[in-house]
Amino acid sequence: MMKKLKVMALLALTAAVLQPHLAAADERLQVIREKWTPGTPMLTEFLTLYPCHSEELPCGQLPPPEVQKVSFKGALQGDAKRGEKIALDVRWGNCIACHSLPGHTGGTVGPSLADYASRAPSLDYTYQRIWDTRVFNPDAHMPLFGTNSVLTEDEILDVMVFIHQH
Amino acid sequence: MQRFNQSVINPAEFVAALLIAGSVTHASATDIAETTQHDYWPGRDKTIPHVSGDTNFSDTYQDWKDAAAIAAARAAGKASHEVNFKDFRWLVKSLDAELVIDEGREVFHRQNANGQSCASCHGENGEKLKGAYANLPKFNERLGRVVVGPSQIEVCASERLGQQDWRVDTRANSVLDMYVASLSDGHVVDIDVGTDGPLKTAYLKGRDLFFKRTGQFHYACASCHTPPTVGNYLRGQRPTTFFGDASQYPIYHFPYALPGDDLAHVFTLQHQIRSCQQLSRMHQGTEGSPSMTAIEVFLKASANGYPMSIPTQQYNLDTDYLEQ
Amino acid sequence: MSTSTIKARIQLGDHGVATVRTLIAHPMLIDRTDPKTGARLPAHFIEDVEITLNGIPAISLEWGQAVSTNPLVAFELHGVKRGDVLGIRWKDNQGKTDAGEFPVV
Amino acid sequence: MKRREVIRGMAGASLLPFFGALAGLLPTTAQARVAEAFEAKTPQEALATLFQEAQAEPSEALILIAPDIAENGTAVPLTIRSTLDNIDYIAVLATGNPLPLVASYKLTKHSSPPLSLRIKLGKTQDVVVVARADGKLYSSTRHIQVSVGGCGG
Repeated sequence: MMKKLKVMALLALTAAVLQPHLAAADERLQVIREKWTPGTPMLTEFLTLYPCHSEELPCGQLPPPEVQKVSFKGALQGDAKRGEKIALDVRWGNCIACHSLPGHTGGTVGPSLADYASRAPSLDYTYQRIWDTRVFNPDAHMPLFGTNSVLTEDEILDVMVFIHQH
Repeated sequence: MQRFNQSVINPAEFVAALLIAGSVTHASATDIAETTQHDYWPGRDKTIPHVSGDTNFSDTYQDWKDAAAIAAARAAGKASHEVNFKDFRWLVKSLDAELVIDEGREVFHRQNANGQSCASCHGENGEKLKGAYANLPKFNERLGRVVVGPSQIEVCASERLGQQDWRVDTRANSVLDMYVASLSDGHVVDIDVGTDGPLKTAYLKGRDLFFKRTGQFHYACASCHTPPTVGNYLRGQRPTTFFGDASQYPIYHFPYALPGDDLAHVFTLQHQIRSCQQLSRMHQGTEGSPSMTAIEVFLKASANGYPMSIPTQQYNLDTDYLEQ
Repeated sequence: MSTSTIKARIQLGDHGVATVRTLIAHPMLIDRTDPKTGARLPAHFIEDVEITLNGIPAISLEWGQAVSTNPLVAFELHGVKRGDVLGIRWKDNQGKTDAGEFPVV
Repeated sequence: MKRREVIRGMAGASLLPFFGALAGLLPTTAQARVAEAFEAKTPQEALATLFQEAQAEPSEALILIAPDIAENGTAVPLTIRSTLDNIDYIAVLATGNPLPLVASYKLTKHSSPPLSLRIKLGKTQDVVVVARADGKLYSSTRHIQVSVGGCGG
């Protein structure tokens, strides 16, 4: 009950200009995931939570999301199979759009990740790259998977496990 | 989660500043705009309102600026992706699109209760509209705003013919738009954005919007439509730069499902922008709205100096691009 | 040249060879279920296309449901000269049909 | 089946003169067999219905041009080229579709490849083209990845 109230309050606030900045990223993620199923088109009602082109809507004036710095602690554990599905699904992670992946030829916008494990990057680096790439390059093309609530932490972990496979 | 320790760089100051701006009673969007620093994709300053501006981006303009250049590039063995995918689209007229134009012609002659149709004012074969589309969008003095083709049709249909249901995002409007555009085939695009005025303002605004990072993915239109993304594979798509392409719109297109739409296989530039917004998880604008109009002004002016080519079709409906 | 549903473009080249590109306006619907109502929507597609040159069969096609909307037929036509007539006729699975004659110019 | 009735109806009426002309090229029962092949649920079944025992030999003389990655599964463009002479029949199969046989072409001395068409592909799969020339069967296969647009709307 409390949770429902919280969600309703949050949704009510989305009409306000500054709401996304008042809501913590994980709360926004929770709200999105209650109505949106990965693999289906993103619901338009959530897209006004991010900067937009409009002149009439408040989202047109939203500043860009703050850069979020994250670090990775502990061991890498997750579901590689699910990570693969997330990476290939055009309406989920869609990594394949820009990257080749272990076992899959993909787009050429980003570097190939087919042999990512052999490059042995640090987990911190990989996690940050996916969460908010702007820490390394403010002009990178990669979506802000964590900062902008595209993927959950678990989903990012699963993708990491998948791309670290040989 | 314990595994992750997230800290937000650049924290509350910005939000606090905005809180103050937002708490002002009746604060309009413009008030806040002045305090907002948007993220822009690089390259905004390199654009010019002429098709040759592509030299500053893909640097392939010399290979597709006209038919002779394309022939020379082909003779030199250059593949489509090496010339920014602009090497054949405007040369080959689409047979498929003639289906749409036929439908548009029928709408053009469709009479209202008083026996009036578009043809009543614009000529049996649209003679008075020849070349008009090469100068759209334009500033409509009476309305006091810049209008794109579909908006002009909507206004005209509603005011002159009493056709209230030919709105910008309807099938009747889209097919009519393509028919009217076909009357300007071969006319050189010329949008005057050099003279101070509403068109120039719209161009500059559209340019900003094209390069502004938005949406859940934090993409700008330019993220895909400038190098180094241009020519690379984005799944099955290979994007091209934004120079010149507006001269081929409305274009014959097998539409992606834009929810609730019946687009008759024609993409006006407004549909195209909306489709791109949807695919890159941006908020979809309202067709004909000031922001969407501004983006179209920017795109069309980036085709200045290039001949209109209607009807053409989406490049990947034939295998030609694979064989070049 | 066109009828209400058929468009054809015939480009006569050397040695009596022409490239033919034909387009038929047809929805070409597959057998499917309406996602909203769950009702079954029957397939509606062109099954046969017959193309003749001066009344003699040139190429005949049969299609299944997986041919795309507004189907395209493109092929090379041989033994053709100016003034010849290409006849195109289609029939769909609901018995609808259309035919047209297109002179080679 | 409804489809076959329709085709018989056509054959009995206006198409009769055509069959006179085609008789030298095709067995008289070919028309019915093609119709049956369109009902086949697997590519093997479709091929067996069309060609009985005859096996197609993969050949570089038959070229299928298609995108490796199709951006839009509802209209995948195909072009079939060939250096073979006397092709009298071509079949196009989408091996992963529920009804694999997509299109069947009967060619005469008045027609030849290149042939172009657009087909619907339900998912990533192999597309196979089989051509018959001088009584022999040749095939060409292409793997086509089906995706929607580049981004993840």
